[in-house]
Amino acid sequence: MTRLFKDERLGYVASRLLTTVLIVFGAMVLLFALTALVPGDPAKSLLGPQASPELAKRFIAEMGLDQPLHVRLWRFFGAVLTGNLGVDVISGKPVVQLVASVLPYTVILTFSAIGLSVLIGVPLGIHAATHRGSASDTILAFVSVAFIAVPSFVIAIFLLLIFAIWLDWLPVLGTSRSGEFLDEARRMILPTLALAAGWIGFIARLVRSSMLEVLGEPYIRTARAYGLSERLITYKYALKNACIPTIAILGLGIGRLLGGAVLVEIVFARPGLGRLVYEAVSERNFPVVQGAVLVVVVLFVVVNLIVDLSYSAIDPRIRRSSGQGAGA
Amino acid sequence: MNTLAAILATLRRATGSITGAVGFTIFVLVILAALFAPVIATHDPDALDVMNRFAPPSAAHWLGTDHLGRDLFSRLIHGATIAMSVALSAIALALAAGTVLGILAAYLSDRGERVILILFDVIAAFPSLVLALAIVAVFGPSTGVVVAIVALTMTPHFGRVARAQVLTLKNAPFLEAERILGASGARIVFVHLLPNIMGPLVVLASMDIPVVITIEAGLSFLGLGVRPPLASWGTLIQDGYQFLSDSWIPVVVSSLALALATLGFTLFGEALRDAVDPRIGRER
Amino acid sequence: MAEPLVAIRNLKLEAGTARGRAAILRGIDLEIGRGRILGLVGESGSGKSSLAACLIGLTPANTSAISGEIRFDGQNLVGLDPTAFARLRGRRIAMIFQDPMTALNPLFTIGTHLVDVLRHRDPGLSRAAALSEATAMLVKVGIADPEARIAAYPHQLSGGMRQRVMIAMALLMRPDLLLADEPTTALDATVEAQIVELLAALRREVSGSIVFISHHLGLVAQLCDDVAVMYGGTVVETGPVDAVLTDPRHPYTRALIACEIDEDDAPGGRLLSIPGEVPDPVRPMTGCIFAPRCAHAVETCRSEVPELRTSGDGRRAACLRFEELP
Amino acid sequence: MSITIDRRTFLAGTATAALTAAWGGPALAQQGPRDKITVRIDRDLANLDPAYRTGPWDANVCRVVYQRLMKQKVNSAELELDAAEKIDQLSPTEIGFTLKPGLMFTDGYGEMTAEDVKFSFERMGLPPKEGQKESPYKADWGGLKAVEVTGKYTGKIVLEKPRANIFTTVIGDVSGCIVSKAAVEKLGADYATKPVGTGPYRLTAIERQRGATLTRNPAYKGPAPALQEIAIRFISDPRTTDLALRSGEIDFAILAPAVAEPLKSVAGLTVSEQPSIAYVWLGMNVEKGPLADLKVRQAIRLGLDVDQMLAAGYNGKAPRLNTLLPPQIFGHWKEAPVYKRNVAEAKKLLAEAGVSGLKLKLTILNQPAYQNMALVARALLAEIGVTIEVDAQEGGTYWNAGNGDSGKNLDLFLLRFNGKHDPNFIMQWFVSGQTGTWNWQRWQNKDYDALFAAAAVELDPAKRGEMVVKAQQLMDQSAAFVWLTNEVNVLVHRSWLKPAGVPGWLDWQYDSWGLGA
Repeated sequence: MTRLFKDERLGYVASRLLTTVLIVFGAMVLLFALTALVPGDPAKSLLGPQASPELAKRFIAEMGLDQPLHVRLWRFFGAVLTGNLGVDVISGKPVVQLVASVLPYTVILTFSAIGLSVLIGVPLGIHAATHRGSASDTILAFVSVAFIAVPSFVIAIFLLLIFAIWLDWLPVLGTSRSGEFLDEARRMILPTLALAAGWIGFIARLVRSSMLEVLGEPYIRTARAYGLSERLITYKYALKNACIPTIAILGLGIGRLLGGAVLVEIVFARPGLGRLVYEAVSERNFPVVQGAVLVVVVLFVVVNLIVDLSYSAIDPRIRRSSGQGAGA
Repeated sequence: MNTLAAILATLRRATGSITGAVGFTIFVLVILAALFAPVIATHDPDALDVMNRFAPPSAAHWLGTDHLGRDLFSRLIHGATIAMSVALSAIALALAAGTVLGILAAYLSDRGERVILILFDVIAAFPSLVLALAIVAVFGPSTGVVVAIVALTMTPHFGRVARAQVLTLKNAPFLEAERILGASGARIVFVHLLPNIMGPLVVLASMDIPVVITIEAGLSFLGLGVRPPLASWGTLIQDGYQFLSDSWIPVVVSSLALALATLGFTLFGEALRDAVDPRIGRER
Repeated sequence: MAEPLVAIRNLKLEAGTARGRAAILRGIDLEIGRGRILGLVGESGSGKSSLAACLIGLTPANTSAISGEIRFDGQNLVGLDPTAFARLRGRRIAMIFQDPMTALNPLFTIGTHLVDVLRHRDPGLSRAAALSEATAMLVKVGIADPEARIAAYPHQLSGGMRQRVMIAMALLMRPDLLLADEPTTALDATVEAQIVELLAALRREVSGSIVFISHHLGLVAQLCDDVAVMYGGTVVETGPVDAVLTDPRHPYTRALIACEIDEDDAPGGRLLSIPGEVPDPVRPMTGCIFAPRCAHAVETCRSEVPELRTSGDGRRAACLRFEELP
Repeated sequence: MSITIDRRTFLAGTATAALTAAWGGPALAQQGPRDKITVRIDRDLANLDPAYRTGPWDANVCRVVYQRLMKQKVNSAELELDAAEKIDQLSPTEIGFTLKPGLMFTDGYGEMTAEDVKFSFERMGLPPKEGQKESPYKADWGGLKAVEVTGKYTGKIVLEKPRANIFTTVIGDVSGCIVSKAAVEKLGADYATKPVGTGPYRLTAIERQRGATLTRNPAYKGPAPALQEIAIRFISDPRTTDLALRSGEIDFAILAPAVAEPLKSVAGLTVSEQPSIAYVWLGMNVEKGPLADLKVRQAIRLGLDVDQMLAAGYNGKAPRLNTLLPPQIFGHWKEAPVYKRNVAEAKKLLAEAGVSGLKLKLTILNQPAYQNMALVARALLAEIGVTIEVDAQEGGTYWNAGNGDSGKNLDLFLLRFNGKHDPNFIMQWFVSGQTGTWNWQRWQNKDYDALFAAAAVELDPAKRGEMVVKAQQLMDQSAAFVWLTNEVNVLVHRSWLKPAGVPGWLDWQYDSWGLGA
């Protein structure tokens, strides 16, 4: 199919897009299959104690649960494509609205966690790579593995105990009552740290190893042979190359963070997609589970697509455009 | 025996560094605790003594007791059994499924390969804890569901590596020779392919153990994992956290146990990887 | 004769390897005359590139010991503090590398490479001025359409062009000493010829001396004033190119010339026609380093280390028996 | 989401906030009384339309946003007039009412009239019109024939047959909230989060998972409530709630005794225990295998030690319950037997029944109190030779466990139902017709059903009381129920805050909350 495109880059983008669409469709089928497998009577579990049989019957018809599977799958696809993720059986509101109201919280939390881990992890990794074998390098090696190994909910608990209770520096709850910006930002510190801790370690290690690899490359020797300062070599020449694997990892990172966010959101009583899914699971609120999980998947897949495509912004070797290559 | 010698040599290389040695020590301790929990534990982990709740550490209860007066040390030790059995069974499942799918992908037609790869991508598109929540929503929580979920989320990982390994081996001269000599497909797969791709996969599996332990602990922390009275480390942390105001010991000790185990497994797994082939599993 | 630009005395370099300490350079004595081009020839592993690395102060990470003396314009480079050495690099000493494919950073344009180098030499230079100087230099090294090339990334250029860029980079600095480490090895034959022609033509541009490392005697003969033949971490023979090549004194130099005639482009420069193995750097040297492979070796050759002795007008050779040999 | 920020201000803000935090941060907990408070609820507000409310958390907001014809007095289950000026029982099936004039709906929806009353009651109690969803609380209004409007402020509620609990559980409770007909018709589904009422508070903000804000309604005709603003925060995790109480971020919460106990030592917090009207019991499926034998059920009842179970489940803080109706409820059976554990007798009963090596599953909700009680029950029953497997299920699965055919597989289970101040309301789940729905015991007793039906229409309290007690005795004889507790609600709040609620503390009266000295 690449042949269809004269421009290789365009072909790459197109095939990535196609894969992304296929993945999202696959995820939809999987989600649909899951909810179609629900044991027991969905109406009873959703409508609660006072549900009369007539109500249950109408509910089933309303949800289209009396239709054959393929019809339901077809309808599900159609609905999702028109932006309809179904109706929350408890509040009667469209799932899209629910998801939209909590999505910003999760997005802000995950992205600030990613941002923080890059902000801290990258300098740590550079330091370790340029001071290879030093005491700080060894300490960092242990600390970063420890950060990676400890689950974020454990870190969340300890951050809460230390900073909110013992030291009383920061609030317990992850969102403010007023929605005032400064207060809101203050309340994000602990959740962000809890979520980012593992990634700080992860990125530090990744940057360290790719920096070490890059620093051994011939072009770095060239830069040295021309007397360029170590600073310029490290931060300009080597860092850009070392960034490529780091960026690749960030895409996957979003997925991990979205998962970790569930627990962090619960511990800090912060609104978010993860908590929405968790609570919907406890209530067996399937339309919400289905809709919210689908949004998480789409978010994840789209971020990965963007990450993949953004390599080309950094690495000119992918940014091939016709007519520029030339012979000697 | 040759393989044994090779394994021992790899182990020696892996434990050569400080981090590797520390990791290996923790690894052995956790495995021992998991295997011999009934012998090591000083009490029945489920024996209640409500009158003696939150007892401080003592000669009778090394780490004190929890909110129902159960012996914390014994519960932690038994927690290792649960963590390890969930981790090992999930990884074994994922390893088996991943290897089969990976080999299939490498040998199937283009279309078949694409289907399998897209399937991997679809599964990998769900953050594992989120997929776990969705599945628990349908089937309800139980140890079996936890194992199944973790196995499912790990399968693409093994599958991709297995496929890549097979692709590099597929046209190797010794396989060509076998094929020309008329060896059956099964013989090629079982005698030649599997032994050759297993090394990296096993290393990968060892690196995945801490990931599995973390997912299981997270689910149990949410009350969606292992069922009581079985005590997973995640459950112990949740219990300890809920009764934090009564005693800080349970939550701290059980968090430490979980953290130490995952730390040890991570260190050991990485040392093992570096000893076998530093390029495996770098993307994780 | 005027004081040489570089005078190397008893330079030894050791490196830690998995098999133990390896002697990479085993006591080099060599001089590089001002304004002259010295050809450094020898097989792979003879220590040519390590010698160049010592000269530019970029010895590999596994270097365990370095001793002796390298006098560069009166200043000893051995044991020089790294910042001082960094100041020399890119101002007075420059280097062109073997593989132009990997010697340029793939993520930066040609322009960035050249401008950064220029600004290191002259920190006050504006980017625009640096760019125009760089463009001018690209023209000099024979790159057509320099404005377009300067915005190009390395992968968009051919190997020959990249080597021209490397040469431009080196010339931009107007170094006193230019090290060229097999600059043509990675290129195909026609391009190689072009580059050698370019280097020959550019001699005038370089006010200083050039060390041209090659395993290819023909190129050395074409380009160089002097030659030093290396074997197993030692210099076995040195002198003016014409004299050494027409009348080699050391049996190794002779063998080398014989090979060159046999097969013009021995890949990797391995002298397959000389029986025996390249010396193992881990083994200590007890006699003449070449003795195990030398057809003329006698008992003393194996027990006595030969000095580099004067063997003619401006020539020296490290052979106990060069007077006796036919 | 109420905050919008771009990346730059966000980063700047984080940095500033980090500095502020390191420097000590602003004082979080204002020590003195405040007329703006924050209250924790443990489930998210979902629907504030009284007809579609999802639980007490929604209902408590409805109570103060809307008015009812009658409402409970402060800290009491007794009723007083609210929106009605006058209420008359015209006949056993007819109730006349006269509204106070000048009750204004918020947001400009005008004055409350008898039309609004008719609309509010009929939309819940009568079959829904085309395109409308049936109210899950339709049963509350069971037997409603119509509401007749007789004047601007007057009307008549007409029932098909007499109902003893029409005031306590319907007219005076949340299902009796009067909504604005115009607003409901205009807003449609949005009404769920934009309630329009005449009550003492207005809903001024609501956001999923964050909670809501109630602000004093200046147009309210009654006495102005003491608190200007009540922020309702949804925090599911009890530990987070505990920490937020300590840090001063919330001012009121109801917690389980085990979590609340240590808070007694925190300065500035008051912890008080209030018996609840939610009732918890261990039930047995009388159709399942050996459990069909009365002796086996009696043996299990004797094998358990309720006090010990309560010690594990509620730190021993919850009152023991010995019959269906808690003491606060009309019709409570005071003389109900208090069973003492008797291992010998239990073993004897099992032997008589010819049962040995009995293995049973105990199905519970996966929450700490039930898990702890279940584990104790498991240990206790092991001593009489009954092996218990505890099956802790998460909400969704658990609440389905008694449904239809899957209910036939239940053995033992722990259940907790919310009560109301009316015996019939509580008794309704145990009639034969509830088998396969909420009668998980599958216990079917004609006499009980008859007593239940008779009590529902009996307007003479003395006679009604007798029937209710008799029904409870039947339950006792079945030995299918081991009553455990009517729970305790532990209120934790700032000492200067004086919360108010209907006894049982399921129903909060935000409008009567006050500030102490």
